[in-house]
Amino acid sequence: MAGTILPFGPQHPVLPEPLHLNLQIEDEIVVSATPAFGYVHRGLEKLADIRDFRQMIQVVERVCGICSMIHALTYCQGLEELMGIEPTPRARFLRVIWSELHRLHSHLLWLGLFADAMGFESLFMQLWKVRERIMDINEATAGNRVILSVNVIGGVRRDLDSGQTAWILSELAEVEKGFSAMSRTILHDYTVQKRTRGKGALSRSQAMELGCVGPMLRASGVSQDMRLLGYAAYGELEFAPVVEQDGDCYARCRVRFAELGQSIGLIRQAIAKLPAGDTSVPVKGRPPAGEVVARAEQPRGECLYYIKANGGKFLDRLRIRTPTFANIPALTVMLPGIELADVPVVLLSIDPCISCTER
Amino acid sequence: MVFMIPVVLKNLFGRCATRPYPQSPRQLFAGSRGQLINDAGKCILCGTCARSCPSQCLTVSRKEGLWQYEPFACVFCGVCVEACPAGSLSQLGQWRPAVRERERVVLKVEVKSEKSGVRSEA
Amino acid sequence: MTIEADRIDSVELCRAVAAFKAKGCRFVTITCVGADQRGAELLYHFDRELALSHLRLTVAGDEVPSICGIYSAAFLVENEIQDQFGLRFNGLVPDYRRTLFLAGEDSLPPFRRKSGPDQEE
Amino acid sequence: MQTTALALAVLGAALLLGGLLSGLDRRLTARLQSRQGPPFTQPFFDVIKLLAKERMVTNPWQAFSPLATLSAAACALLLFAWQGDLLVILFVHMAGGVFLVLGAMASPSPYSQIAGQRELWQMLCCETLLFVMAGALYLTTGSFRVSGAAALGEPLLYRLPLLFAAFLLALTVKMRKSPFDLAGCHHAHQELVRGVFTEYVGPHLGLLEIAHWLEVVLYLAICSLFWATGPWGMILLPLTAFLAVIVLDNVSARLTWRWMLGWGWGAAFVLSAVNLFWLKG
Repeated sequence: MAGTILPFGPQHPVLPEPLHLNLQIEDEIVVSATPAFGYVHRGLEKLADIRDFRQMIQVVERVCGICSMIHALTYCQGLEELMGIEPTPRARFLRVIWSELHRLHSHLLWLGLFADAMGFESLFMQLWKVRERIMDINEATAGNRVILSVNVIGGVRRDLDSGQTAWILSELAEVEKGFSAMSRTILHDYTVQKRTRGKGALSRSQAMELGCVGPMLRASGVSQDMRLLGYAAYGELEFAPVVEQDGDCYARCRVRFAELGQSIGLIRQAIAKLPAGDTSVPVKGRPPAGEVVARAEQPRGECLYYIKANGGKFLDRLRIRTPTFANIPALTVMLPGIELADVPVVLLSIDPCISCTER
Repeated sequence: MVFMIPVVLKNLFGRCATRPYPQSPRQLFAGSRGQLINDAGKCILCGTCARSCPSQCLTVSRKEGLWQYEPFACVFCGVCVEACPAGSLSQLGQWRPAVRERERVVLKVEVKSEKSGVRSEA
Repeated sequence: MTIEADRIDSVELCRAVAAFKAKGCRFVTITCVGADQRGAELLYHFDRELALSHLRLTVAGDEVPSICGIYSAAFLVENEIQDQFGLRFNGLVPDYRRTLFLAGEDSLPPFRRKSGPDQEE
Repeated sequence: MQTTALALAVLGAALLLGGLLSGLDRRLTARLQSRQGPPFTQPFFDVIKLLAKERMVTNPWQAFSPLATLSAAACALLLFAWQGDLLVILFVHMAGGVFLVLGAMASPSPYSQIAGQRELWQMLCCETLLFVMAGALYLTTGSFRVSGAAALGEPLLYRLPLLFAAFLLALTVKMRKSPFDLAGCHHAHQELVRGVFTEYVGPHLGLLEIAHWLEVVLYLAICSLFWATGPWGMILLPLTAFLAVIVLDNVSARLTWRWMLGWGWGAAFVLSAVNLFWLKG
């Protein structure tokens, strides 16, 4: 069929969120792809005009459900830098624990959606079943499954007692068992390999040029991970970025799968080293003034906050550059030339979060 | 393909991970941020909760003696509970059940008095 | 507290950005700090080995040169700034003409500040 | 009169069996995925609900094609029940498939049109295979008639084991299961949404669903020919094949039609050819 235009989305069963792609296809091969946005735009940056800088913590958590904790963390770290506040050591370790729990549940969610994009429904269900344990940990420790709302300026709102940390460790052992049982399917299954190997490949230089972040960049051989900046307590924990060389969907899958184990390792380290003390420092004095850029590693990659404050209750400018926003340009390069059947796989391989992109 | 066979067979003979939801709901964990309630006896109508609320779902009117709450605008962040100086706000260990009509909670508060009453309006 | 950034104007922009690319920097994003009738201030962020560098561009009016020719990935953020602040990027490909988030060119850019009495609201 | 009553009885039984098999499929798939799943009778409720909905078509072909597909499936089943000629049964059944494609192509939706093309590729693979199977039946029993398999005296599977393996691939395609749920799958979670069924709603979709039940029953009936020596073989072999396809669906990702044409059909062709040479040699 020559020159068919396939309107892919905004409502399409394989898309987790509304994104529209105009796919021009010939014989089921994509010739060109133009993305269109604006279906879930909520104007959250603009809300900084009418919500004060403390209330904005809860607002930025809602930029993205799946990485809500790390959005609030980045925002709070930015404000702490502006106001010259140092969070307590215990708070810094607790932030790592919740961040990594978020990364775990986000990656499990992604692996499930990825499996679903290639029609592997039982793998999808299985991974989400494993993910439920993480959601339980979130609910039991922070009070909610997805939007944890634990961050405040100067620390965290909740604490973990020794019973809870022991329980988290035992649950994590179960989670590890759960996803390890799937490792051979995800990494070595014939049908999975057929659908992911060599699809949507980006070379190292292409990934850099397109400004990719997070697992996308690491799958293309660039060892970059914002956690190496040492924010929260990452500077005191041992880990190395997971890097793959092929840059295709399979490599991205491998990176995220390996990061599951890495996150569990980081949580174990953080719990072992968890210092005693308060969970937050009291914040007094004037509202922040000045401008700052804060960065953190979300499950999807680097997240950048630009905060400009004028000493009043309301911020002058809040700019949120989410990881998916940085990864979308890569789609316009990866999609042309692939089969229609691979469009969902390549699309999902960037772990698209459209709510993040539009805010 | 063969790698997945033991996993699915284990599922077949094991317990299901799902449950029929409305018939058998799950107990929330202790400390879950559920339904927001105000103990009218303790409330001093200071309005701290309304000022701290990120979604602006609370209105406190000292003159009329009313504490008003819009559960459908609430994001259950629990900021108001922590901000409350009188300790009158708390979150129950259960979620608000689904309802057919939009509700608004209007609480009549008499400061320094034991009397109080709850009334709901559609 | 302010972030350290080289101040440049629109004439120098493309050369300065190309210099960052030549150094092997990753383009992070552009932040429009504010825009009104008199002009706008934009921050260009670049990353190299986890170290951020910034360019602070001050423009008069609402015309900005696009850097899409240097970093193609900039098209998304430049389109977003067009929508939000009502600036115009010259040489932007693809240009959504303020339809990325808004309804079209006649919609009011929500982030643009009012200044001057003739600004319509 | 008696023939009509008998025919209706056969169709009724096939409908009941088809619906229950669909229910079993959904339940078993759910259990393999650690879910509870719907009750066994759920497919009947679904179809009744669909049939009771408002009729909506964008063009007359969409109203006619489901009827034609359903009639063809019903005719093919009746011919089988009357121990007819396997070649005729396959031709009649294939006509139904052609109408399914026509109905999909009649809509301007690119989803349904692309799925129509994929359906044609699938037919090319499956039907060729089934005709080879009919040929093998002739070579073994000396007749194209279905009754020949029962008259053989020993299970056909002993003579045609490789062809049976190839037939299982065709059954996977017909049941619209991974790795071959290319032109339409059960849960509409595919790049082509629901493939050839995408543009159907209400009663027409209900008719296509019933036609799908009948087709699955027909394929399982053909499967039973491989062990036609007694009722136990005729029940257990198709049931095993049915369960095997459901397990396969749950342990593999969806592949592409290019893979199906190359590797899938290639494998089936080689298996059949080896089996035929072995049969003659």
